[in-house]
Amino acid sequence: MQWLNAIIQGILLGGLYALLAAGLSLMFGVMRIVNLAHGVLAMLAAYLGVVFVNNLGLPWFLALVIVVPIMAAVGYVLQWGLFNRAISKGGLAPLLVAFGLAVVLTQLLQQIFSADSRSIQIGALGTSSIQVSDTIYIGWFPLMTFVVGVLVIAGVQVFLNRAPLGRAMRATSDDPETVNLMGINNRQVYALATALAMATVGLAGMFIGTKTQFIPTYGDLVLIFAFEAVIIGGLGSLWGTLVGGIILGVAQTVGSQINPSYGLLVGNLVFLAILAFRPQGLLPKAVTT
Amino acid sequence: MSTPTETHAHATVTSHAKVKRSTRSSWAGLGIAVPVVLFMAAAPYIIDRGFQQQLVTLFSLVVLATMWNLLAGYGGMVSVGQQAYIGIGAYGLVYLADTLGLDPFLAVPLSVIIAGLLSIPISFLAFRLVGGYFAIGTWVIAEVVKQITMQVDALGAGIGLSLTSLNELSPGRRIAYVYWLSLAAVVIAVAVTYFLMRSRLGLGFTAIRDDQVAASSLGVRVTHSKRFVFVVSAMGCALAGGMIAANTLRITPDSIYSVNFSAFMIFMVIIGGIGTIEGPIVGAIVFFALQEWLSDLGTWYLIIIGVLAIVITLFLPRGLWGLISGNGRIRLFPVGYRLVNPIERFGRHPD
Amino acid sequence: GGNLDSSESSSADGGAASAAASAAAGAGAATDGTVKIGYVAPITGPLAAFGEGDQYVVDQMTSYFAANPIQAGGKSYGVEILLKDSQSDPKRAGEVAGELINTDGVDILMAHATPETTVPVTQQCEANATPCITADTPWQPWVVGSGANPGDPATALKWSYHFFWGLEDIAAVNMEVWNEVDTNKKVAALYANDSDGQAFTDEAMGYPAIVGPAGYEWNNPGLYPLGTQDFSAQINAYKQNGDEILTGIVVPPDFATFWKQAKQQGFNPKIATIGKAIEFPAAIEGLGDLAQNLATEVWWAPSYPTTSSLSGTTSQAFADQYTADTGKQWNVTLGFSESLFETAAAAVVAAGGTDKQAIANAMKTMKVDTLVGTLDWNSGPFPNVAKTPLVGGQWRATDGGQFPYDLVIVTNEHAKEQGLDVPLGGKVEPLP
Amino acid sequence: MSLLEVNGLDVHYGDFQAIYGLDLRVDEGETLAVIGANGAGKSTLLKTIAGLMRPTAGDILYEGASLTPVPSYQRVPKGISLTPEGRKIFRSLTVEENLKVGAHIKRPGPWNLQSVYEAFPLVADRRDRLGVNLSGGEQQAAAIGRALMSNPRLLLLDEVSLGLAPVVVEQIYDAIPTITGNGTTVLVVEQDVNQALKVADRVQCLLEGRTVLEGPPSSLTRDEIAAAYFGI
Amino acid sequence: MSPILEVSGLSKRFGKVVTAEDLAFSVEQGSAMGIVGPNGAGKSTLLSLITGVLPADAGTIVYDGQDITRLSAGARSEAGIARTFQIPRPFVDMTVFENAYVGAAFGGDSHGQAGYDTAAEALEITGLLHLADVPAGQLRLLDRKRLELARALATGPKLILLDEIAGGLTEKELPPLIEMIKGLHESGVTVIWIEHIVHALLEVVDQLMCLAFGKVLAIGDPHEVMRSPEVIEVYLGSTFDLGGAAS
Ligand SMILES: Nc1ncnc2c1ncn2[C@@H]1O[C@H](COP(=O)(O)OP(=O)(O)OP(=O)(O)O)[C@@H](O)[C@H]1O
Ligand SMILES: Nc1ncnc2c1ncn2[C@@H]1O[C@H](COP(=O)(O)OP(=O)(O)OP(=O)(O)O)[C@@H](O)[C@H]1O
Ligand SMILES: [Mg+2]
Ligand SMILES: [Mg+2]
Repeated sequence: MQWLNAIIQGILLGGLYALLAAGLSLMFGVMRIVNLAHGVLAMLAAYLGVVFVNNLGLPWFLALVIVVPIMAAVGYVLQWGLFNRAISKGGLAPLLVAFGLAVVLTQLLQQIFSADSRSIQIGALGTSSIQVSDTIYIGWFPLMTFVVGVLVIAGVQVFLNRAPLGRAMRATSDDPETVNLMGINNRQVYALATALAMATVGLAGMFIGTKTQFIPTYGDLVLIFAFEAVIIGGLGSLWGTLVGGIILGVAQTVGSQINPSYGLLVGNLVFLAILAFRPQGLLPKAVTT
Repeated sequence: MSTPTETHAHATVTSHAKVKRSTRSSWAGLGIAVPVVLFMAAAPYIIDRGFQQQLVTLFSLVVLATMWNLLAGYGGMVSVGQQAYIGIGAYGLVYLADTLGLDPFLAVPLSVIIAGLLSIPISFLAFRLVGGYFAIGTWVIAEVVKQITMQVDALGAGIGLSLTSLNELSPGRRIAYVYWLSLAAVVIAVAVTYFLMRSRLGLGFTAIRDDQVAASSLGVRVTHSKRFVFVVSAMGCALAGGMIAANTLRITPDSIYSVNFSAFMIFMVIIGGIGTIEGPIVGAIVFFALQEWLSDLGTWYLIIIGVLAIVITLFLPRGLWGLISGNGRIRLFPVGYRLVNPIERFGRHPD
Repeated sequence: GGNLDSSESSSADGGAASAAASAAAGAGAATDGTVKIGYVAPITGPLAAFGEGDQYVVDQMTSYFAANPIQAGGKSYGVEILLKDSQSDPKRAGEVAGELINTDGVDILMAHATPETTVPVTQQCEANATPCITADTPWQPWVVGSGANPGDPATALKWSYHFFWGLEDIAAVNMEVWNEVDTNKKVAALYANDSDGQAFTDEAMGYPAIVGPAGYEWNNPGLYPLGTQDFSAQINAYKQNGDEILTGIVVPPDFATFWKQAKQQGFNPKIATIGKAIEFPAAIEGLGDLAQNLATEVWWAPSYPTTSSLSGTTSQAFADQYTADTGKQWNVTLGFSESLFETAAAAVVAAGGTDKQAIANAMKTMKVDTLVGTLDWNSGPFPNVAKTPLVGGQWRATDGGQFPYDLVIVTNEHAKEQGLDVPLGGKVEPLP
Repeated sequence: MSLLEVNGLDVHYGDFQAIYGLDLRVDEGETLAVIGANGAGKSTLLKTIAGLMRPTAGDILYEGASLTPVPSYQRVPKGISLTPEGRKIFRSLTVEENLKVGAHIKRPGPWNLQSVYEAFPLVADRRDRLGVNLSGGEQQAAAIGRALMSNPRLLLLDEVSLGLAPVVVEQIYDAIPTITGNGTTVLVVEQDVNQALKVADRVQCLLEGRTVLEGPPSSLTRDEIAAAYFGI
Repeated sequence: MSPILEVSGLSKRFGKVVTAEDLAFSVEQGSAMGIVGPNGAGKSTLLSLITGVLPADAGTIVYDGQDITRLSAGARSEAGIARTFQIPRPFVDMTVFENAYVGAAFGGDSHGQAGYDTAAEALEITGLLHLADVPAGQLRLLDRKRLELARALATGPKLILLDEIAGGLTEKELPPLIEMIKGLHESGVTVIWIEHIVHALLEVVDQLMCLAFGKVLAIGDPHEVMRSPEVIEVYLGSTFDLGGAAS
């Protein structure tokens, strides 16, 4: 039963990882940007959550509804102001700019909010749960996180596959110059893609910022988990990212169950094993499209 | 050391291609570098210890930047996980010297070799990924190395280790010895990079960087070459790790395996100019100076460095060395091949 | 000069420069020399909460010493304080410590806040023959980290002196808290795989060796890695064992993750004593309602009946001034930051000047009354260590005060044994 | 009024000038073939008309209005469509998705998925294949179909027959009268002079960025063209 | 004369798409073979199979008496098989000479002075010597194609595979290219050349193979193959006029 509980908690955790990873996967998929600032942007969203919920006293769900569009706007502006320029330089520029952004943003957050640990208040919902058996409890908040993670992944995937704008994003990803010849403004498409990615980061930041306490540098951890989920699942596939998140979550909880000090290590070893034996990930792009 | 020129002028002019590999600026560069290194070697007799320690920090930055550039600028592999080898080098030194009682100055090369050996199996994992994902893959691998280190009680688990075996030396000697070690490390790192890039391997790399498929179809062993450079770079980073441990005397897993090392390496190479031997050196010096001047500004210091890196990436893609050298016209370390007077040689202008 | 074997580092140039600086600073008083004090603290990075008050304390001290130079050996010394940021990174801490010693030529180096800062600074002092004063790290991890053996006085350090409490004190204080609540005496242990976790869970020296004989059952499922996102394994183990007491040293993010999950999973201990995670007011605010009655060891509090050996201010006045000047709630490190300067000044006085060897020698037998209590290096558990009194506290909602939660002192027996009578602010209450 | 009028166009790549004071005009419904040796500036001309490059001097008038301030993606809604040199098929999209992206701007007209498939069986057979896996010629055919999907008023074709099997070249040139029959104006760049002469109403020959010969095919002799080609 | 290349039973499929099915043919040492076929017939794929860029599903490739089916691309290159790409892929940041020297130093395994000589010679043959120190990125199309050839040549190949090297060249630019390939052929190198510009092909090759749907449709004397009705139907089209284009 303990093992079953570990697996259940791992799956729920996986939903959070998938949610964290969705934006990363999307930005790489569309713009080939490995957004090293992903984690700290999630922290930005979390701090916004603190401001709205803790400081201004807004209800949690209302804050969510405000933070997500703000993050989308941040994404839009970042893309126009920074990443579009970097992309036009080619080569390593986007990676490096993202890296610089990560460092700058982390320090700015610390300057503004100090290094004190914060957490977004959600009241009783944060600690209530459904008791399934003696050993198995399913927390409402983790469950909600999981459901949102799945919905976000599914929504973004369907959007990319079916919607004309989604298709335009994929085309832009292949050849940003040539889409202009189809009447598509590549910079605009990029900006919208980043806005969408940051909207998911907004969600992710709200959820992780509520689940735990954070400081500006907590973003590093977020980034690593997100990356592992993306790679375990397979590059460029959002469903893969979901599967990757769940596998990572389960590996960590089961690892902890073996010995608490193995949790993260087992997650990482699973990641390396995937790399060694199935480098294309579990659900690589070609299978899903 | 062989001279940087190989001018072939034997036999008849018409049957032999004359290839020149040095430039006037490279002779000037050699003319400057040799006295500078000799002068630097005498530094412990001239400058105070604090300055020596600072120079050791600077030298470790130069080695790191040079190695990151070797990997990314020449090998096209953007790694965010070189801290794995920095850590291995540092832990290797402290463990071999303090726990096993080896001479610290023997422990350094030994741990460099250990890092090189470990990097071989690691390369098989990392090479499964390309581009940005290679970057993060290496980062995760570094995290794993850290977590494994933290499981080993002999390495101090989560606490880390202190290097005490150097305390037997007087502070003046200890600092001077570490200084000389570091100076040697810089010379080795730069020289290895330079001669690698002048060799056939370097030629292959330049080709791989431009077009991997075409290179492999011409017989360049892409994976072999990359692995070779990966290992060399790991060894260089381990060397820097040893320098850092010898200089700061205390290592903890979170610190020595910190991803900040990668941040700094990237910043230095970008600021200086990627894909050149001079750039990382310039970048390391600038970065070091910035760190010295700005570190009292608290958080603002990293904000300024980060903004600077972004601006340079966007507006000065060849970095400061590109600016200094007139976009590559001055090359202190030339690696190219110039055909001397091709028209004269074959006596006609085709078509 | 760069002479390889000279025992002094930089020559007179450092002294001349700082004399000029202190002359400028020391408005009224004319001085015969300057004491250069280097101070390494985490101002930025993940540990920055510990260093939050440092700039404030340094400013206070700078103006204090400007008006009141140190009188030692018949001379008067101005004080120049060089505060350097460790960026929460041991490597950087070592680097700046080396610079402070060898470039800036400080006479005394100080550091505080976690082994990540104090140990590398100590290392540099030992290697560079410079007196060192550190605090805010339980003494065992500090001694072990610095390469000495707590059980063997012969391994004593030559240059470094530390003041803080130890594992035995926190265990004693925590047991005082536990004793006030009716439990089955089963203790759930939550520790990370870091310096503190390793030291506190050590079978021979740590908690198990202390609480076991006192009748408590110690249940440690294992050390978890920092950043763990799921604690269901631990929670399960605690529940299965029926633990009613929780204790641990945990960083804030991990504790918040754990504590929320514990509530979700139905683990409701009767009392919890937690180190690190709930030391600082901001982390408590982050926990919201979940913070009520969480207990922690209190290193120093405004209610300490102590006064500064320098300025004569009481702890209460010092804390009130801090809140008035910065708008921030007091925290446990403040008294220690101040006490470091008290100690440094006392050492210079005892040494009769700024000779490094003399200072180090003086520290060996020094005794000084500070804001954090009486520091006595003659009676420490290890030659380089002086212990400070420790009390137990619980966080309570303030019901509309300036700050939402207050750290209330609830046990003081152990401190009394240590020779300091800290008034109680309330009684131990079980968790809601 | 001409549909397209190029006046005194200069185009540079950095310091290098590729086009010198070029004048060119295409009337509605006309097919103009631009020929010339390698590096004559043909592709540069088309890229400039499509807006991928900015002229350094001169102007391009389309429907009488200047195109200079119009970014490339806004030229598509106006009816300008280019099949670029090198095909530029979207690699991770299927052939059908490539065509749909071509129709991102929905101008009314005869071209849709069905009619493109009918005109190009080569494309129809490979509708579910990913762009990356197409052979050279398949890409070329798909790229032409993609350009048609926006129902352009002015179709710019660069090196249409490059890499195509003779039988496909034939299909495509057979399709051009149908395309122009629907009212589309075609500006075609072609290295195969014979093909160009067959379909074009007018031929303009470039040499090193300047016009050296111009006129209807019937008025030009092979020798004239050969001379113009290499500036002999 | 003995065959330098013998292919038998060679098959390759991508999912449902068959690009090579039981292909069998041989190429004589020192001869020149042309390959034509409709788009998507599997011509480029065949080159990739021969050079080892793609692994074969089944069949054997014997080169110079040695079974190379399992050898890596690098090993095949070292054994003397060189290729050019349909779209030129120069090393843009290297000079023309360095480009050629890469071929000599790796594929040809001759470095130092011998390699310099080989590279310079390859540049001379392809008429690029005067551009030796120009960065390859600055070359125009024809010169890029020349460079493709020069690089391949510098590896000292016994067998050279050309993929649509004449594509995009105007009629007037073709003769020099054809002369170049002829020269190469005459110097003893075996040539396999894929081209849709059939008349250019016919000037050089002494054997022609037409592929369609991954199978050999016709192989043999070039003019006979061109006259075969199947080839006309699937490849040339009814109105194709050889004479006109070649004039
Ligand atoms: N991206 C570029 N950078 C620099 N010069 C270029 C670039 N593209 C083309 N050129 C140069 O501009 C001139 C015109 O090139 P353009 O591609 O327009 O010629 P073209 O007539 O289309 O030739 P082709 O038949 O080879 O396609 C050539 O000299 C060419 O070298
Ligand atoms: N990875 C793949 N997956 C599916 N189909 C593929 C793949 N690679 C190639 N193909 C298909 O195999 C066929 C053969 O391709 P190939 O490039 O060999 O053709 P080709 O004869 O060179 O044609 P062209 O003359 O147009 O260059 C094409 O129809 C192509 O779509
Ligand atoms: Mg062109
Ligand atoms: Mg082909």
